[in-house]
This record gives sequence, C-alpha cells and structure tokens, in this order.
Amino acid sequence: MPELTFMKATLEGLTEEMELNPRIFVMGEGIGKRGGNFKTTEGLFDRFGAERLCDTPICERGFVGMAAGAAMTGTRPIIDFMFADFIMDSIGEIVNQIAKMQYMSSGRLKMPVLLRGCIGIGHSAATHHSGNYYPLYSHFPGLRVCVPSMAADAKGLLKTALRSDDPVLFLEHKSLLNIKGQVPTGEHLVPFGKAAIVREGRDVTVVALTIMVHKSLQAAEILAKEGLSVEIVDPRTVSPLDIDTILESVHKTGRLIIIDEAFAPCGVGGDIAALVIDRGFDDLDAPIRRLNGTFTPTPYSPPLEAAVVPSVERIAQAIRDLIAE
Amino acid sequence: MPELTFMKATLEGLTEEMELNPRIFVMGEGIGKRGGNFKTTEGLFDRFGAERLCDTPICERGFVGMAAGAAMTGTRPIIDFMFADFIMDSIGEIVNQIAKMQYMSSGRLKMPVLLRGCIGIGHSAATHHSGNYYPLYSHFPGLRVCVPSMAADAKGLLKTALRSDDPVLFLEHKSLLNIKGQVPTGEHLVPFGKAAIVREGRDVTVVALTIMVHKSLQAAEILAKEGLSVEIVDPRTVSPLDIDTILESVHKTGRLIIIDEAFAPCGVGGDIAALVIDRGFDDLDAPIRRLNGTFTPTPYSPPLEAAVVPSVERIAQAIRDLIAE
Amino acid sequence: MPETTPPYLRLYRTMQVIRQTEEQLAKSHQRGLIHGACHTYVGQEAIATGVCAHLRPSDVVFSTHRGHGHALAKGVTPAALIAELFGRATGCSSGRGGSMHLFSPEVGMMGTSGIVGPCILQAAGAGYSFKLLKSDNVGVAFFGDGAVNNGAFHEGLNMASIWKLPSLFICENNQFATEVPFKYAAGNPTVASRGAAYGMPGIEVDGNDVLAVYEAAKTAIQRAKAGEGPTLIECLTYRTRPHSEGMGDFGYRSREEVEAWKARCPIRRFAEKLVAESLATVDELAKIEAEVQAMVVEAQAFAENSPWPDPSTAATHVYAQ
Amino acid sequence: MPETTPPYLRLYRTMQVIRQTEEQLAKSHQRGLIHGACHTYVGQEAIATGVCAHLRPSDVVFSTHRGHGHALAKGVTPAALIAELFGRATGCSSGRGGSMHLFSPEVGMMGTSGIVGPCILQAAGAGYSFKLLKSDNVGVAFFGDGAVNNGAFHEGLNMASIWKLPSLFICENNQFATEVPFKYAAGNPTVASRGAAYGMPGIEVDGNDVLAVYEAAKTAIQRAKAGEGPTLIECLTYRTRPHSEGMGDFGYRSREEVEAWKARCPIRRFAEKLVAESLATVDELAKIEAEVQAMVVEAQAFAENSPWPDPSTAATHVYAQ
Ligand SMILES: Cc1ncc(C[n+]2csc(CCOP(=O)(O)OP(=O)(O)O)c2C)c(N)n1
Ligand SMILES: Cc1ncc(C[n+]2csc(CCOP(=O)(O)OP(=O)(O)O)c2C)c(N)n1
Ligand SMILES: [Mg+2]
Ligand SMILES: [Mg+2]
Repeated sequence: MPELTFMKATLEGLTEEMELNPRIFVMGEGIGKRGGNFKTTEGLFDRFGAERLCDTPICERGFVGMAAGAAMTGTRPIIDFMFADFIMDSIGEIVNQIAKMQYMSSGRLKMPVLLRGCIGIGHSAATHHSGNYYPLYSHFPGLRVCVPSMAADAKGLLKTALRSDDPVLFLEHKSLLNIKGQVPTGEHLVPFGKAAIVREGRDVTVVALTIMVHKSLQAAEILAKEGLSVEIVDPRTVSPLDIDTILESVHKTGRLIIIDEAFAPCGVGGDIAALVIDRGFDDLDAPIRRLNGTFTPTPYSPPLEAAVVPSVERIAQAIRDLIAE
Repeated sequence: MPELTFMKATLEGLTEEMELNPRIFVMGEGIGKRGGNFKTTEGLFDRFGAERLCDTPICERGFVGMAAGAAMTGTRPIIDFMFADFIMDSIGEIVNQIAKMQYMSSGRLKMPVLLRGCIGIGHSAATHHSGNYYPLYSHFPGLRVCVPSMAADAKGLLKTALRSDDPVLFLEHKSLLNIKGQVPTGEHLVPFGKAAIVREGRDVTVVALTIMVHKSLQAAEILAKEGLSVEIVDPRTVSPLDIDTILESVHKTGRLIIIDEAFAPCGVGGDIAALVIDRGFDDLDAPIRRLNGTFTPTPYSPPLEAAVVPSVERIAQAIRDLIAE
Repeated sequence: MPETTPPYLRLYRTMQVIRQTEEQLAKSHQRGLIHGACHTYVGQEAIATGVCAHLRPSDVVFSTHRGHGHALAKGVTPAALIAELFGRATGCSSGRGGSMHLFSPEVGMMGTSGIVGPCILQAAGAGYSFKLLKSDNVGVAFFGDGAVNNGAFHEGLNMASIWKLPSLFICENNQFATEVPFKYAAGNPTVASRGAAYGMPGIEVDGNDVLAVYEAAKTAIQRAKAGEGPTLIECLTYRTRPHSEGMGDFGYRSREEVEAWKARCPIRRFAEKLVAESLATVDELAKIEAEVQAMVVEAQAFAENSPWPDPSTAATHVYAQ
Repeated sequence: MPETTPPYLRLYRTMQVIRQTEEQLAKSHQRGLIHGACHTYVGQEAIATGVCAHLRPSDVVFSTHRGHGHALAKGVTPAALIAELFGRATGCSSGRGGSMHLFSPEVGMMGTSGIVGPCILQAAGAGYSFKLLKSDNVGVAFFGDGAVNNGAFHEGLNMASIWKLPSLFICENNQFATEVPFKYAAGNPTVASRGAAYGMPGIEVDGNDVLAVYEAAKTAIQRAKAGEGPTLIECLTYRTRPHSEGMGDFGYRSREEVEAWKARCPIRRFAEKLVAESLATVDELAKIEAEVQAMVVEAQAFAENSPWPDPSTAATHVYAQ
C-alpha cells in the first residue's frame, strides 16, 4: 500500500469518485484553478473543468443553499469551505434545509451534499480559523459527521460520503493534512458509524477524536514504558457514533477517558459518557473523565494557543490519574 | 405577589429595565407597533417610541451583526427573534463575533446583547418553528444561555441579563408563555448559574429543562401516589450550568435522570451525566438515564408531533424504571 | 412549453382551484381542522398560475410559507393539499409538513419553507444542476417582498447571474411582510430595479393580471433555456386576507385599502376580459367554476375522512434508505 | 473634524507609517517572527489614510483580515501592531489576535475580523448606537470587493439606509478576493452603483489618490452627521503584494499588471503632487520619511523584546468582570 498524506488521500478519493460520477461537482472559494487553499482540489480543474470545479464569490450561505437545490435536482454537490469556521454563516441552510429535506419529503427527496472544511487549533490561526464544530452538527438529526484522523480513513470516509444519499459534514483537522499513512488504492470504503481501535490495551479505554488520536498514541507510548496498557478508540464518525465498540472496550478495561480538542460542554465526550454510564454502568471501575480544549475562544500567540489544547503530556497525566483512581 | 403569565412576567421585567436604562433598545420583526408576534413587547412602542422599538426587515444575520456593533459602542440591544429557529441565519455573528469580542479585546469591549426567541415543540408549528437550540449555544464559550421554566424566573433572569455585560441567549418555550406563576414586583433578579430545586424528594433526582419541568412535576405527582419521592432540579440557565446543586441532589438520592425535549446527542443531558459521573461517581446507585425528544425533525401532524416529545406518562415510566434499577 | 396562444381556460381553472381551495381552508381553519399556521394566497392567484402554466413536471418550484397557490398551480391536488393541512397521512407531505412544508417532487413541487429566503438559493441550485446536466429544465423561486432585503436574495441572484443559470426569481410584492410595509423595510422600494445590481433583467408586472405574468414568465423561461441566464420578475399584488388565518388585519392597513384591492381581484378581472374579448363565454367559465367547486368539496371530504399518520413512523426517513 | 485644507503632511506621514510598517512586517514574516497569517495593505494606503484623517477617537472603525492599515491610520502605534503580530503581551490585542484581530477601542479601532462581512454590520450597528445616543460620532466599515457579494453587504447597507444611520461603507476594490477576480464574482462589476439598490449614494473614487478619498469621506461624514444617512464609497485600488505573505502571486494575475499598479503607488504620486504644487518641499517629505523609519525601527525592537503573554491568562476575559 502506498504512503500518502491525509490531504493526498482525500484528493485521491475525490478524484476517483469524480471520475465515476459525472454528477459530482465542487463549489468553493479558490477551489478551481487555484486548487484549494489546502490543495483539496489540486489538479482537478484541469481534469474536470470549470463547471465541476466552480469558484464562488464569498457567500457561504448562498452556495450552501444552492447545494440544497442542486442535490434535490439530481446532482451531488461538494462544498469546500477551506476553513470550517466560514460555514457558520450557512448554518440555517444546513440545519433547517439540508438536514430536514429527506424527512420532510418522506424520503422522496435525497440530499447527497458533502460539506467539507478544515477545523482545529494550531499554527496561530487564531479564533476565526480554529473552530471544532462537530458537536454542533452532531446535535441535529439528518446529518452525518465524519472526523477522520488517519489518511486511509479520510479517503475511505470521503468515498463513502460521496456514495451516500445523506448530507455529510467532513471535517479535517488542519494539523492532520500532512500526516502520512498507508492508503489502499482504488476501492476503499470506510462505513459510517464504525469506530476503529487504533491501539489495543487492557488498563484504560481512551476515546480520542481527530488530532487527539495521534497525541493519545504518543501518550500511550510513554505510558507503555511505565507498564500501563492503553486502548485507543477512534470513532471516525461522530454522527452516527459507534457506541458499541466503546462499550466493548470499556467492558474490558473498566475505565474510560475521552480526549477531545473541542469544547466540553454539549460535546461528544458528554454524549459518550452518558451512553456508557447508561448502558455500561456495571463495567465501570472508576469515574469517566474528559479532557478537552479549554473553554475559551482560541488565542493567537503560540504560548497561549498551546495552553488551550490538550498536550501529549497532559493526556498522559490524565490517563495516569484515571488508572490510579 | 401577583400572579402573572410567563409572557407578562418577561414584559414586566423588560419594561422595568427599559425605564431604568435608556440605552436599551429592541430590534425585531413586528416588535414595534404590533407588539411582537408573542406579545413580548406589547405596549412598549407607545411608551418608548420607534427608535427603541425598532421594526426590522427580514434579515436576521444583519440585525444580529448590527447588535454587535451597537453593543460595542455603548448601547444595549435586545434582538427579539420571535421564533428562535430564525436565529440560525445569524449563527456566524453570534458564535464568531458576539461570543468572542470580549475575549479578543481582552475585556476592553463589553458585549451586552440579549438575544431572545421562542423555542420548543407544540401546536403543530412544524419543523421550522419548533427547534430547541440551547445545546448549540451552550457549546460555545462567551455566551450565557437562559432557559427559564417559571414566570418568576423568566422575569428575574431577563432582568439579570439586561444588567449583565455578557451576551445572553434567552430562550422561551412557546408552551410556557401562558403558564401562570407568582411573580415578585419590581426588583427581582435571578442569578445565572443557580439551579432551583422545584420539588424536593428522596428517591431520585430529575433534572428537567424548560417545559419538561412542568411535565416532570406532573409525573412526580403521579409517582407520589405510588410512594415514590422525586426531587426535581431546574437548572434555569444551561450556560453556566449549576452542577453543584445537581451533585448535591444526587448525593442525596443516588439516582439521576435528565428530561429534556431537545435532542440527546451533544446535549445538556450528556454534559450533566458526564459531570456527575466524574465528580459524583461514588454517589450513584444506578445508571444515569436521559429521556429526550426523538432524534428527528419535528413533524406537523398532531399524532406524530406528540410521539416525538416526552409525555408525562413516559417521564413517569422512565423514573419508575430508574428507581427499580 | 411556452405556447403562442395563452391557455385561457386552463389559467382560469387554476386560479379558481387556488381561490376555492383557499376559501375552503379558511373555513376549515375556523372549524379547527388545521392544526398549525395557514397563510392563504387569496388575491395573488394570478402569479403562481401565470408562471406555472409554462412548467412541466421536470421544471421545479421552490416556495415559501405562503405556498398553497404554488403547490396547486404546479399540480398538487386540492385533496393532497387539504389533507396535508389537516395533518393526515394522505397529505402531500404525509402530514409531516402542514401549510409551510408542502412537498411533491413527482410534480416538481420541491417544497415550501417556513424560513424566509432559502427558496431563492434552492432555485439557483436547481439551475446549477440543470446546467451541469445539460437538461432544459428551469428552477423557479417564488418569494415575498420580505425576502428581498434578506442576504439570500443578494447571494442567490448574484450567483445565478454570473453563471447564467436557468432560474426564475418571482417576487410577489404584496407590499407587506406580515405587518411591516415594504416601503419601510427597503431602501429602494422597487424590487425590479434590483436586477441591475446583479446584471440581470428586472421586470415589473401587474401581479393581478394573469396574462401579464404569463407573458413575462414566458420570456424569462425562453431566456433561461437559451442559456442567457436568470430573470427577476416583480409581481405587484396584494393579499386580501390576513397574513395568517386567525390574525387581525387592520392594525397596519385600512379596510378601504383591502377593499380597493379586492376590487382588483385577478380572477374576476380575467373573467371579465375573457368574456369581453370573446375568448370564453360566461357559461364556459361558470362550468369551470362549478367543476372546481365539486372537486374542492370532494377534496375536503377526502381530507376529513383520511387516516392520521401512524405515530410509529414519526422518525422514519431522517436518513436515506 | 473635516478641515478646509487637507492636512497634507499628516496624510503623507500616515501613508508612510503604513507602508514602512508593512514592509517591516513582510521582512519579519520571512524571518519567522509572525506566527499566523499576514495580509499587508501595501498599495492601498491612501484609503485608510484619507478616511481616518477625519475621524476622532470616538468615531469607530471596523475592519477586515487586511486591517493593518486601518489600525495604524486610526491611531494604533506601529509598536503595538508589530508586537501583536509577533504574539507578544504588548500587542494591541495582548497577543490574542494576530494580524486578523486587531483591537484598540481606546482609539476607536473596534476590531478587525478574520471572517469576511461582519464589519459592515457592526459599522451599521455603531451608527444605530450613535443615533440613539444622539452623539455626533460615525461608524466606518472598511471591506474588500470580496464582501460585496456577501449577504452582510446587502442587509447592512439596506438597514443603514432605511434608518439613515451615520455610517460609512468603504469598499476597497482591489479587484481580487484572494485569487478570484471581482469581475468574475459579481454580476454587476461596479460597486458604487450598488448604492442605488439601497437608496444610498454610491461614490467611486480613485483609491490610489489620497486626496480623492479624503474629499469623498469628508462629504460622506458631513452627510452622516447631518442625519442624511450613510454613503457607500468604492475606492478602486490594487494590492501590490500577494494576498498573504508567503503566498504565490502570479497564478491569477500577471507581473506586468502588478508592476503597472506599483507605478501608480499612492505615496509616490502624492509626494510628487505635493512637491509639484509647492504644498511641501522634498526635504519636508524626506524628513517625515526618516522620522517614520526611526519609529518603525524602534517599534520592531520594542516588539522583538516584548514578553510573551502568560499562558495562565489564556482563558481570561471570556466573560465580563
Ligand atoms: C428568516 C425568517 N424570519 C422571520 C420569519 C417570520 N415570518 C414569517 S412570514 C413573514 C413575512 C414574510 O413576508 P413576505 O416575504 O413579504 O411574504 P408574504 O407573507 O407577504 O407573502 C415573517 C417575517 C420567517 N419565517 N423566516
Ligand atoms: C466568510 C469568509 N469566507 C472566506 C474567507 C477566506 N478569505 C479570506 S480573505 C478572502 C478574500 C477577501 O477578498 P476581499 O474582500 O476582496 O479582500 P482583499 O483580501 O482583497 O483585501 C477570503 C475568501 C473568509 N475570511 N471569510
Ligand atoms: Mg409580502
Ligand atoms: Mg479584494
């Protein structure tokens, strides 16, 4: 299997699907000839032309709203937001239109819209280019929310998304874009709602999201040297959420911590905790812990920025503390 | 203490504060001469004039964005959305501007904006007029989120909001508007982040939100006849959330269920469950349960609509089941 | 497809279907048969009728809270509409939608929306689909004057224009958004002139004249199909019933004004013209009116006798398959 | 307050401050001293300068991702700006903001935004405050051509117009939004003409001519203060550096075009005019240039030597008090 960056993996998936399905088109700012701020559409303009790689004015609400109309009439739009922060102006179109259209039409309309954008804190991008929005989307019925952490999953989920009739939020942490991984060529589909156990262990279950999967893996290495055995689960999609895999893991380890750069309140971690305490109450040997990004807008300055994100060391310490509990 | 409806209680609070503070003004559609779709500003136009009761075009994003600029320059805007569903078009202004301005200016700018709107399922309002959005707002730092269930609290929280320098979402369940309660006249302030124990009990802690407080009270009456003693906590504000009062209650009862019309995923219930399991692990004698509105857009037809909302009977049964656990 | 001679009797019939169904609904609202809001289209019938007369099932319509007329003109039956407002399983949205969420994709009725604005964007998006698919369909948005000051109007019209999408933007300027006058809400109180801001033709027509609407729509559709891009059509009109059934009506406008507009009833005017110009006889029109009346009575009975949806289906179709 | 004779030397100095600070920042970016994005204002100096020359600290400015020039023209010091981009505690936003979040309410710099659009609405909102408070301040929004096709432009300008708010909308049309040409993105490629859609004067000026901008702003401010409402001013200009430091620049425009615009440098043109018309001597201008240079050198040293913010303060001021 070839090694690809996360970004190239999604580009490969996208290219394959656009070859297969002439109804797929991409809209966004600078996704045409420029190939995307994050090179998400590099080379595609030359291959597929301006109609299928459509540069837009700066009107996020507008083109998301158009995507709804397009999806209802037989095409399959991809909206490439570059930064997911810019999606905020179009939440009305997403939550009240795109997410509800299949239901309101009793399934007579499909809504194959893919909304993709970069999330996450890092590189001093500051508060308008650093949001993690998956909890928001996960709260609303009718949407699928993908948060891959590995290059292969990114490709596999993107391809699944492009064959699904549901609207999908595909959120890519900026700091993952250049991370490399083995990526299957050609047909490689990762299903929605199926978590991956990215590291097996006995003493504690760590559920980690997006970039935190990688940091947790590093923390687990440190802890392994201390004789602690950490199991790491990557949900890959947060809506649907694969709670069964998490429950099985907790059944084995008796301990659970959720590591998430996104804010804690009304986040994915609370949901996981609630589901585990409800269904796996007797499996728990200790409290469930959450380690989240600090509840604050994201600062720019490197030392401030570093302070609001869970670091490998803080993750390791939180796991140690939980095991000691 | 006089008896007032919930709606009249907020109107009384609003009138008092507008008398006290000439910098307060209200913007919204039909909130001028018409007095508001829900009579939230009835009579105020004649009293305070068109500049302080400003009818707007239908451009929610626009006037929310204006509210930010107004708050930064010395006035205190109230945006009256009628239905909170219409706020969705302005989420960018709320999440990326209003919520972040105090932080980004290191406290040099204040952001006294009150955003109010009606939420909730009922009256066949259908899916564009039925949303419960407090989990969304609670996820983001920088916002305060009030969800009163009682007329007196509605007045007291509204007045607190109008003296706070923070942006506040004030969300009123449509089905509460005509509910009556004793409301203190004049100065009556309910602090943010202080839950109310609306019914004392021994066997189980019920945390209920907005309209579900009333349904839970009815369920508790039924259960009292069966010899079950139910304690009901109303958080009143979900951001900040008064977890201490909940923990104290759970310490006493050993059991917790959260009743919420809003969707479960990434909701307030998950957050409460996670906090309680983390800090009150040893107090729990049984799993934590959540009973939420069904994870679906809201249907119109009465039998469908009724099916997606927790009923008194379903609440009572869920509590019974938990006590039996 | 645009015809050379307007289909006079068909236009008349459609307007009658809308008017009579609406009046039936208004009565049903009083009887408590309608559970949520009910915004009637009375007074504005000529607009949906004149535009939709050109549309095939594969041409699509996106509409607003005031969408009954569009649904009927596009081919939803009175029975399916009334049953929907009654919340019955046989309604065009299976009872899920009510007045503000009418779906019938089979006939190209792609939905009405309780939120002001999105229909404009969706019609542009449909235009994008049709352009990409190289079909000759058009996407049509109907919206009120209230939507004109909303960002969706600005963003949607601009994109439709720069990409020359086969879309029609039909603004029904009935002069009020609920109770707020358009003159108050808009810095420039003509809608048609806004086309210029987007490099798009902006046409003003008498929205109470079905033939004027018909002709304007015909030209716009020809333009759209020729790849020349979208058209904005402002139809000046008036709703002669309250904003929503059960609401008061004279806090913001006068009885005289309402009466004056009732006198300009698009149906009566059209009937008079047809007879005066010998395009139809009084009898022909009376026959249509009677046929429609029978149809509406039957639709009402159908709706009243229809079953409620099964509560166990309340959460189906949230996701595909 | 608007003066009869433009303050020539002050205008010249402000443009020099912006240019030299920006060039210093560009160098610092290469040296890795700037941690995030850096959008320079080089080529557009006349606009911020000409407008802000009229503003007092109590008049407020709201700006965009390309906001260094506005901050400096409004009175933020080069030291506070550079320190901010270096992420230092002494920066105008205490290191919290960087290039796209410049706050200095003390001097009426109410913030720049990394999101395109909001500044327009905020300037309208400030106008609403000033109207309500009966103060004679004005609210000013600076924004790029990219914002013109955004709903915020439509909604903000319309409301400012209908309520006659004391607001100025200054569009810096540098002809590209990142790499997307305005001509492609806009159905109607003149911005000034959009004023008509809102019943508002729309003025087009040469954005590389500081006196033209100065005069247009003067008229607009007089209008605003007289209660006659807002003005839209389109300043035609060009940025002569890449969209953001470190980005490529010739995939979407030619070197020739950039060079041609460099030749229209607003600072050089103004200097030539001042000397030609004997409004200043070469020596006077050279002295200003040298003074500014010294100031920028000092600012750079100040910034480089400034302390980092304390990580324990990372979450303070999320809420009031
Ligand atoms: C975004 C949004 N804001 C507010 C409302 C509430 N609302 C429903 S209808 C209406 C007036 C609409 O006026 P107009 O567009 O002119 O249509 P008309 O009712 O006159 O047909 C308003 C404000 C809404 N539905 N959507
Ligand atoms: C809402 C939003 N969408 C996209 C972006 C990404 N973005 C940053 S700058 C820019 C171009 C802005 O162009 P213009 O407004 O003309 O300003 P200029 O950079 O030319 O000064 C874009 C698209 C953004 N910041 N905000
Ligand atoms: Mg109207
Ligand atoms: Mg530009």
